[in-house]
Amino acid sequence: MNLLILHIAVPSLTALAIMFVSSQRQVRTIAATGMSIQLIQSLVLLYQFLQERMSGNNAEVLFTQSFVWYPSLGINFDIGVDGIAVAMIMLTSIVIFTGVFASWEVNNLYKEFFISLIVLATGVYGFFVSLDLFVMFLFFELAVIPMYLLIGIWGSGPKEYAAMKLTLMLMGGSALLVVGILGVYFTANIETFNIIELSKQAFPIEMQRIFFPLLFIGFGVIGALFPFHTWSPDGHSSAPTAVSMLHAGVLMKLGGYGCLKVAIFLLPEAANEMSWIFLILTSISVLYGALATIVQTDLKYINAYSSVSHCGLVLFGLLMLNKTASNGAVLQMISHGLMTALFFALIGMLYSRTHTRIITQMGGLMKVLPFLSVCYVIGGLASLGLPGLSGFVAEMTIFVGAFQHNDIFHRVATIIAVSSIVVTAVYILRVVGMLLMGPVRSEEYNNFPKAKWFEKVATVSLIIGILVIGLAPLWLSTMIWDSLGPIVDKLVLK
Amino acid sequence: MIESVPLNQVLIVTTLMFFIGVYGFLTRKNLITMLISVELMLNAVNLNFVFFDRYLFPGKLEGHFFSLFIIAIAAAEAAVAIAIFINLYRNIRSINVEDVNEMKN
Amino acid sequence: MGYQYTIWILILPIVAFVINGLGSGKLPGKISGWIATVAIGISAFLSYKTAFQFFGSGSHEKIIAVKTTWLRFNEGLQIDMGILLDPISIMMLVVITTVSLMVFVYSQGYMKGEKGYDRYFAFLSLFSFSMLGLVVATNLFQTYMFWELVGVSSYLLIGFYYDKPAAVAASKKAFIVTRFADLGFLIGILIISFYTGTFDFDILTRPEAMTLPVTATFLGLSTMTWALLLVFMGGAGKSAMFPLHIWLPDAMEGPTPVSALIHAATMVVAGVYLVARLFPTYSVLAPDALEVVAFIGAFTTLFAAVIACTQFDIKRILAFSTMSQIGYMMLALGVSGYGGEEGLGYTASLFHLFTHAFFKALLFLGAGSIIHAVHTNDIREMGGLRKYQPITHILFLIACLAIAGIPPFAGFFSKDEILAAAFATHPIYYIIGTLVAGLTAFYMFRLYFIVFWGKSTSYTHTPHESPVIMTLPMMILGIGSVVAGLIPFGSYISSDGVPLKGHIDWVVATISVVLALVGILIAFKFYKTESAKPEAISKSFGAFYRSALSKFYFDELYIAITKGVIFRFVSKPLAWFDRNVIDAFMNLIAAITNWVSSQIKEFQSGQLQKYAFIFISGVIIILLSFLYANQ
Amino acid sequence: MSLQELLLMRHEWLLIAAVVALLLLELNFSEAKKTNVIPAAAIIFTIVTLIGFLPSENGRAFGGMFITDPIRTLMKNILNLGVLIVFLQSGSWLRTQNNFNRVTEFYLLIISSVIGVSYMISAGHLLMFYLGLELLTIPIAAAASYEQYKSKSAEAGIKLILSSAFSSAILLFGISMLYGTTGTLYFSDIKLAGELLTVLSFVFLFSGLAFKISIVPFHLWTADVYEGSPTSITSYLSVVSKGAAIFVLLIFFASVFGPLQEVWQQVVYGTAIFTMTIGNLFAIRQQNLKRFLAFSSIAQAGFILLGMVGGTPLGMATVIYFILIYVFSNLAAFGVVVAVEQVSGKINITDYNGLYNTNPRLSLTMMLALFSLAGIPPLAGFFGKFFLFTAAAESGFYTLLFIAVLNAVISLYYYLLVVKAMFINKSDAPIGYFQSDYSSRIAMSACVLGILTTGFYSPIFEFIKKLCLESF
Repeated sequence: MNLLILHIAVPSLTALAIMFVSSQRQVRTIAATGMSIQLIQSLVLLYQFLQERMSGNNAEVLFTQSFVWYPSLGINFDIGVDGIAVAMIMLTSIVIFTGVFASWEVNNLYKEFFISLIVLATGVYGFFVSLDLFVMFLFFELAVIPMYLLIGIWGSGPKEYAAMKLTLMLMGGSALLVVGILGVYFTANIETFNIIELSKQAFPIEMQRIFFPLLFIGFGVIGALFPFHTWSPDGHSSAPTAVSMLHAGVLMKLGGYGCLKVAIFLLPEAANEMSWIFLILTSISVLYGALATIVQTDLKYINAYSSVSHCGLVLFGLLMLNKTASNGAVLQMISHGLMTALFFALIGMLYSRTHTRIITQMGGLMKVLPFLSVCYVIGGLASLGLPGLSGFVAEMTIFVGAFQHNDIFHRVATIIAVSSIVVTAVYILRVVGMLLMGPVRSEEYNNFPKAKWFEKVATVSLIIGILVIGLAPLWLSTMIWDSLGPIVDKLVLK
Repeated sequence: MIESVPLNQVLIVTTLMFFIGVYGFLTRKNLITMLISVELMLNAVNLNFVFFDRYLFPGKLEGHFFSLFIIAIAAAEAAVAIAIFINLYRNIRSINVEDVNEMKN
Repeated sequence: MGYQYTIWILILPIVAFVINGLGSGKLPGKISGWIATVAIGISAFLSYKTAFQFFGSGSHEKIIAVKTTWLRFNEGLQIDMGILLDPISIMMLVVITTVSLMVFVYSQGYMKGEKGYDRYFAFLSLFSFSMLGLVVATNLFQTYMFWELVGVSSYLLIGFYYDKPAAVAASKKAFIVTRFADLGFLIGILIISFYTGTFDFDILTRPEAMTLPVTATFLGLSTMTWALLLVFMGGAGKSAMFPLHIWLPDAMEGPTPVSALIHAATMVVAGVYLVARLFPTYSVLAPDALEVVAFIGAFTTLFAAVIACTQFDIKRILAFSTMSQIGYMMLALGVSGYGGEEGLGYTASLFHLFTHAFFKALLFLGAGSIIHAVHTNDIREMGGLRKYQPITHILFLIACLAIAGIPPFAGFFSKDEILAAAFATHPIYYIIGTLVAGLTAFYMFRLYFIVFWGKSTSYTHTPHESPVIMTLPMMILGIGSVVAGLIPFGSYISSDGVPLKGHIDWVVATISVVLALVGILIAFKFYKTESAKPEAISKSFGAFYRSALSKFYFDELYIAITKGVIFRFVSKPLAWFDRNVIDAFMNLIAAITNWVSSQIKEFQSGQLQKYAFIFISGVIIILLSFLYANQ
Repeated sequence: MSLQELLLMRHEWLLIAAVVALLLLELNFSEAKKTNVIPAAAIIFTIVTLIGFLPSENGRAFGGMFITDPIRTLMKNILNLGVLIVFLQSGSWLRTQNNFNRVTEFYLLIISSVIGVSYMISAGHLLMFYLGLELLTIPIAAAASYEQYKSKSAEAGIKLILSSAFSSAILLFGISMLYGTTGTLYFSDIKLAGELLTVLSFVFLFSGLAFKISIVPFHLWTADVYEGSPTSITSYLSVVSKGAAIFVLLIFFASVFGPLQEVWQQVVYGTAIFTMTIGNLFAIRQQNLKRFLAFSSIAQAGFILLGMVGGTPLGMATVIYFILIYVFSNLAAFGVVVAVEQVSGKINITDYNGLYNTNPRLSLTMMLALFSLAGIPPLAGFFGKFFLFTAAAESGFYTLLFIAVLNAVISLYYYLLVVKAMFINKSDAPIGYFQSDYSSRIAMSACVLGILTTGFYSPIFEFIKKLCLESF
């Protein structure tokens, strides 16, 4: 059986299985088992993919399979992966795996919680494996909608408002996608939604000019494209731990992935022509997000705004429209996914002890919670781009790629983006300084339970991911590089 | 006799009649009167059918039959309507259309 | 015999880091200290072996001992991880491993019983690894990576006492300031790589590659000049050159051995090393940039020396002296030419780097020994320590003599070369340099006399000499401070790889030595015994003294810019803007929808006749629109 | 008239037979056992529905006044399915009526109306169409005021009968114009040219049908009538009556008004925008679930117009497909409303606060139904709506499509409000746990099954598409 189908089937079956059990113990055991299988399976996929590539299989996408679905509309259940998708699947598997452990102690409606969470993950997997625009879109929305319940029911703070805002804004984005996808479909007029087939079509530039912005903004909304990012701070701060992890870690990456694999891939000429508009927006969002982070006091807001900055960098890299920067953007997606998931996991764990997320009300956690604090520092260092951790690899690739443009506009944009690394350092160190260092804030802190085993599993898995990419990025970068060929080569102006 | 009245004048009459019905429907407050206004509109249509048959398609009877059906259905409609009016009257002791606004917005 | 074994110089410290880091809190007793020390000890041994092998071979050609691709950006650009062996990198290897080893040993005594002992050695090992990686880097990007790692180790070590707010603030400041400088470095790298298509030092510094067809200019200077200036900005940040120096004095919040290793001997000279590494490029492609280097170096050396005369914190005085000495090195690089006699400055700079590492590390370790004994940093609370700490006293004196440039101590030789090089090219810099030589002698002996002579303070705990494990490394460094100057440095290290015959310029030497002696004499007069003269003199300087005491208000300036401008006038408004304009706009859309919704509710009036009216109006409007359209 | 011709009217005969059978049955039940009519009716109508699905003859009867072809049979079957679900859901409500004698009335009225629906769909002649339309409306008006002691019910009846009389008068006026210009009432004979009078007649006729579909600005009766009528009637109105009118409009566009495509395209285009937007804007503010669903169904009608606007076979197919899904989704929602109203008498959204804690299955059903209406994957509504959008895009109406997708977002907002009430909001006095009767559970399960599987099982759409390609 095709491994990719299993990637959709296993989470679906896990969710289904959870429906039939009742105790919390059983629920989380099933969830953990299912997601562990998923993780192993993703590793196998990665191995097989690299194996195939090594044996000289240079097909654009591997492990393809096609099931006719709606023949009259040209909708097929086409699946297949390239290096980018494999990387994203790997990321998803790690994040959902750790997400399950991070929500080990969800007590309220745990069954529904895990089902929603896993349905969300199913949507994400489906999105990454499908090659058919319709199916992709289906999974995209499938991934978005459980967020409403997850935030609304299990969230905190102004959760209903946040959940509604998030859902509506993301759905607003997907509304644009509908128009864009249908526009592409009918402009190509070859009766298929298959991306690979569509990419071979030459779209008239007038049509591209209409549909490129729709697709790019549509995906950009979920990728926190300025100024459509405001769902993110509220949404993340209200969401329960695992949901923030999954959302910031994986779901936001759907945006970048979609921008690359749909908007830019299918409509290259318009991308060339219009990239400057979005470059301005993303350059703004990179620096703007970072600067706005400096003054936040809520840990989740800090992470949300820094995500705006980091995800801005993803789109920034993509919009540079060359292989190096795009490669960096994909790396940044993975890197940001891992580290932001780590952050949110840690924030959740700290919150469960301190019952506050306001950094000015905490301090000295390093003394009482050394394990979690060290993890936080590692996450922070990854976030500010320390070599040896994943953030560095990604950011540098983006910057080097961005610098390949030898004109003043791109230069200025690049320098604006690059300067975010200083601001990032400022806010990361500010948080680390206020939260972890300094004298222990309160006597009660000494009674905090130490990190529990499931918390360790969650954080350590993510840190391993960060380290692996940070220390040995070449295989990953090459894998992505090879897959970028068909996408970026089309961009070269004729 | 009939030929001396051109069709368009006849149509003007029926159209006027129709819109008088409309006007009545829009302005009369009594539900029964409103129903009568609808009958007026229907009769205008009936006349239309008959005149078209007579003037334009003398060999056909479709228009005539249509009129007959309309009359029959109007009767049925009126029966049901009046039954409901009675029911309403039992409930709110009024058949003024302006009182029929419990549900709005 | 190859050089593959040099990889172990790097691997051992990182292994020590991993073991100590993972085992943090679980390793028994002092084992972590020994693991780290043994690791760095073997590294040191291997470094010496490399040095003997390399210099013994007589060839000064660059050797790539190890090289592997780490990350590929595109067909041309890639980051390699590798080990580049050439005279300067081997010299640095020797310096770093030696000073590291001494500091590691010393720390076992100094840090005894401290909480976080294993964490300390983990971080130290990480630092050593990063620093070694930095110097052997084969390309700019590898340098940058280890550059960052060094910065982070420094951050971690300055903030070692993380429950002390001052330490936290200092570590943050150090990291952010250097990070800001690194921004320049990074952009510089990006520009260079764009125009040359490579990060490789091998290509970048090859003389035949130096006619790169870079014609682009920006604001009157060639792009390459800008790039190299930006690279220098990175170096200036790390080396605490004016105006990016503000982090270094604060960095003294870290444990003293850390200051000795990182903030005196090794990391802070990374900037010098970076410029030296790219020296051929600077020299040929961007002489203008070198002018800037020289100017900044000269200014800093004077600036820091003046401040050092006024400070009272023993470690801060040493910190400013470090800045001043690094300023010398920069100055020497800046005035140097490429090749032959003109390259004297280059040799002098690295020579000074080499000797400075010994005596400055010794000074810091001595300071640590003192602080260990008296539990204060303030020299006004010290005095008469020579009785209690005889060994420290002697060694400290040796170091002071060395830094003051008194023959035959190490500092004399290197400083003399610098001054000679400056004299040969830029007389004004020479004058500054000579002046600073006097100042240096003055403030070092001010320190020396106050601490070891001066009034005899009554201590709550009687100070006592440090244990052998601390004094032994100091002694070794002391020996280094005495003999390091005798090495014929020029025959090993020169700008173009051709041995440079070192000789002493007696005129220059005499003047500087005389000035130094004058400085010592004044210090002796003022501080040997307690006297009111210093106060009177400082009074006579008035505002100048006060501003020097306050380090010329640079901290305040930076605070004003960061807290005042960026925090208050950029970030806060931006955060507000995000919540109240952009987000509000999204909410406004929702609000408008709701408002419209409530405005139109009257259409659904419940009145049947109004419904019918709208019905018929609808019909008529549609009809009219067709009538209109058909006109 | 041969037997062959009579057999073409199989649906109608079956329905008439059902009416007769119910009447006979009722006669045989004693006063106390009148409620037995409820299961009997369910069984009878199940049989009717099932037989409807058997392969049938195609052709014309009565000289072309009556047409049966696969597509019309399909339409009827879809609507029959809806009626069956309505019947299954209405059992418990009927049992609470104080006069069991009137139980049969309910079925008779509805089945009569369905006969009207069938004739209207099969009509090949405007007279037949008119008869069907009136037969559809008049019994339902009576049924709307079924609850004789509720003034709201009477008000709903009045509003329905009077406004539908008014609208059918206007429609008739249009028909008369049509007759005047073409001289025939047979669909197949009518040959329209784009003269003003035909445009006039089209607009009148359109408004009459638009009234049934509740297209803005002919929709104003909808909310009031939906609110006042017994909920089972409301669900019938919102699904079957509306669906029938849409089908007929489809047929009209394809046959009679085919030559006027340019004209009706503009009308549909404009009204679609208004229908979606106004429906949504009103739905946002509703507290009463029935009114809420009324406005939501108006908005849905707007989306349905998207499928029609192109006038292509694909568009027609997507409309029919959407109606099928709409039947499941809307009836699932109404099923929950009926069940809850029956037990607690509560009908406001706030009353549903905390429903998930007490009645998880019901809440899940409601959620699936609403999500399906909102077009959330992987529920059927997603496919339905996406295909409607496809149809609009096929004809290049991207602006319209854009407005539609924005409206879809607004609609998601208010559907989520209900979901929020059930799942997120806390309540001090939630509706207690209860179990609805078998038939309505069967009905809801059927709906949920339909919601979950219709989209995935593509042959359904492919079949409809094929039929549409053959027929239009």
